[in-house]
Amino acid sequence: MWKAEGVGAVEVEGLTFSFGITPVLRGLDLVVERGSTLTIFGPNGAGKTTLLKVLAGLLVPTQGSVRIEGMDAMKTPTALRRLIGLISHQTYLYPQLTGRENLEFYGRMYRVADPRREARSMLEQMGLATVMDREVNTYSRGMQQRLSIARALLHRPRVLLLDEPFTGLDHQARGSLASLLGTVGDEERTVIMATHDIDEGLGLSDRVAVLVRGKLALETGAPPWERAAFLARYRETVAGDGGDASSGSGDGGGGSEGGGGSGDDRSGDGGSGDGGPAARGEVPPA
Amino acid sequence: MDDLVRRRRSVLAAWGMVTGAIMALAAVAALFLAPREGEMGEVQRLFYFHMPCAWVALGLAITCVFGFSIAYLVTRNLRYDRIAAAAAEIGVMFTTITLITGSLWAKPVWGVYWTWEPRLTTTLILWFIYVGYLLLRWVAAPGHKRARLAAVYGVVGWVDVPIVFLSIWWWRTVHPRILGSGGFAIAGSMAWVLALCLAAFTLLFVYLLVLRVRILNLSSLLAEREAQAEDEGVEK
Amino acid sequence: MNGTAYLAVGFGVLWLIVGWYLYWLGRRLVALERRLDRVDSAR
Amino acid sequence: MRTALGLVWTIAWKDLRCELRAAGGIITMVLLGFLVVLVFSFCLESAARESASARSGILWAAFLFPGLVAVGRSFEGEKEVQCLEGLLLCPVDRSLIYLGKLLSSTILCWGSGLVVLVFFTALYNVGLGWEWPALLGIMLLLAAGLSAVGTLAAAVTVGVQARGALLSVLVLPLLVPLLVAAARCSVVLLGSEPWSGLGLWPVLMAIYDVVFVAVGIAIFEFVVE
Repeated sequence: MWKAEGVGAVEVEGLTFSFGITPVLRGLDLVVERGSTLTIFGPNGAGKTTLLKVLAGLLVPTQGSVRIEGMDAMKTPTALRRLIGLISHQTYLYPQLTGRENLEFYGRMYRVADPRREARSMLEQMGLATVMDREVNTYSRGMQQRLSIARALLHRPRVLLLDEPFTGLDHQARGSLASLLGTVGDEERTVIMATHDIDEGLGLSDRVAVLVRGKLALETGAPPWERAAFLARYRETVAGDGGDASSGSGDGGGGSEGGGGSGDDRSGDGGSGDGGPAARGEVPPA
Repeated sequence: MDDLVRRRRSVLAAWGMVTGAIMALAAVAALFLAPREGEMGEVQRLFYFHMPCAWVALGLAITCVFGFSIAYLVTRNLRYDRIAAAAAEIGVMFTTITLITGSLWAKPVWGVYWTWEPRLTTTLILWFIYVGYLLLRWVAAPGHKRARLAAVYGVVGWVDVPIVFLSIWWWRTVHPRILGSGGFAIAGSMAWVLALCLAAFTLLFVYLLVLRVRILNLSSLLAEREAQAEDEGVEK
Repeated sequence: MNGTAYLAVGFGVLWLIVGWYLYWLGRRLVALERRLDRVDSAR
Repeated sequence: MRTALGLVWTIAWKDLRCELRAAGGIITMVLLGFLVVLVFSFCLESAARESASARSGILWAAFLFPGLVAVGRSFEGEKEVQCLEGLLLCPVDRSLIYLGKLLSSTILCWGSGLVVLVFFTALYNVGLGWEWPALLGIMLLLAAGLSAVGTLAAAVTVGVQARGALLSVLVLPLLVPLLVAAARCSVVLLGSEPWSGLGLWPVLMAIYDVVFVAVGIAIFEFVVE
């Protein structure tokens, strides 16, 4: 495995993906440094989920290249999946199996050294030890989400992909996920998160990007960010013409695509999660 | 672009005219010039159409479906997927004609419309496989995913056909043969007519295939253009 | 029915199917080319 | 190699465990098989019911109905589709996923076929000599072939409308060689013919199974990609 200091853990070049004839990602470039956390905001339909699915190896790009930890996704897809953990709003859990069985199954699939012990310690960490022998279809939504986080972290992925991780989480899971994300930086774990949740998104990440219509329209440098200022710039990027967005990114936004978004019907309801968007501090609709 | 379309159009027209002329010639030869077969009489002339149709369906079309399915899976070029789809459609048509003409031939010769003869049965099963292929294409949404799934079915179906033939053939040899094989010796002049018919139907197949592929290509081009226009409208 | 009748029916069915298919192809082709021209000229 | 087999078994075992716990799934399948046996015997005169070919027809129809349902159950429903994605996330070769699904579905088909065969044996006074295990063997070959083709077709038709009927339409023509062979074998076994009548039919079934498992392994990657 080829590794070099300062090289991105995730490198995406000219990534294009289309469903049928509809292009979803249009020549997207992205470099995420090892150990950093990148948050991607964007209106619905911008291609966030598609991007994460391509990175996770679930979708094969139409064009362009994806390198993760120096490995080419086209050449070594199977070995590469070992490095990746995906948390999405889908739980990927088997409802008829117990929590413990689910984790042990995935542990075996990921060839974790001791699936039983790992599963148990994961369950304890996520506060599910008391319910681990109950079938998953008896779990509450929050418990399922916590178990799905445990599933994604079980094999200690080097790259963690999060698709709307805060949607549908109960309070406890939000807390544990946030603290988990807070500590992952030490472990050289790279995190890419797509979310509507602006407070969590801004608070947890080293870098922020905005995806509009299949391209990165705004990329900002290091924290801290003023929430109000970011919101204003986000609105500008999504709604206004993208040309202003790149010139407006004063704090060293690298690799921003000039031509960006336009306020079309795709930038629909920004906060389609549960709870009021305003109360939860989510990105408002453009 | 426009020039290219026009040139292709004239090539297509020329091909159509040549095919039509040869088809007419073949029809005349088969219906009037070929000698009357002694035992079966006039109905034997159906053979000159039945057999080339079977050749197109069981030989050419299915090989095209298989070959272009593989080509799609390797290159991921939707153009190949469209050729496979066109070949399957034409394959269904010619398989249907083969079955109908075969039955019409069997009735006066064997006394029944249908017999579980290996070739007949295999053709019928092939018809089901082709129709299944088209059905699959029909219900799935267009795009690379559909192309992939259809290609997979095309390959699997192709692998199945020889095994089907083998099994039916064995099956028939186990069962007592009630009906004769209905074969006949091909006289020299008959062979010429048959060769002419085979050539004519091969040309017809290629002509239909090119035409159908062209339609599929154009409709995907149109969809692309319309999406583009919509996109540009959005940008403005 | 004698052999000639079967022959006639078979020949008829063959050309009915092929002819119908050709007609259908031709109609679609013409319609498509027209629509393409319209989209192109609109641009 | 050993880890690969272990993974295949892990996937199959997980599927079987889910299937056993899913309410009513297997019971419905077996009942369907029973009903086919019952309904078809009403259609036959008592004399015809004695004939080996009528009986083998009933037996394989009663096997096929629940078998097709069982095959359709892999990758069915949104939950299952989701979990397929979960499986695809794992660092496991796609062909192993196919083999795992194939294994679980074969066991499921064969298991339900076994119960149907017991019912059939009781209703039709089938001799319980060596014919019985031989029938089971034929059933295993049939179950494996059905699963090999059916798992592919099930994966191909994921998320397609009117899936159940389409699945049968896609699978049954491909299964013709197996069905012909199985019917020939069962006519020999259920009638009073000597076993030499089996001839090469079981070999044909085995060849079919091997060919389609190989095709499935080679091509499954393209299906789920």
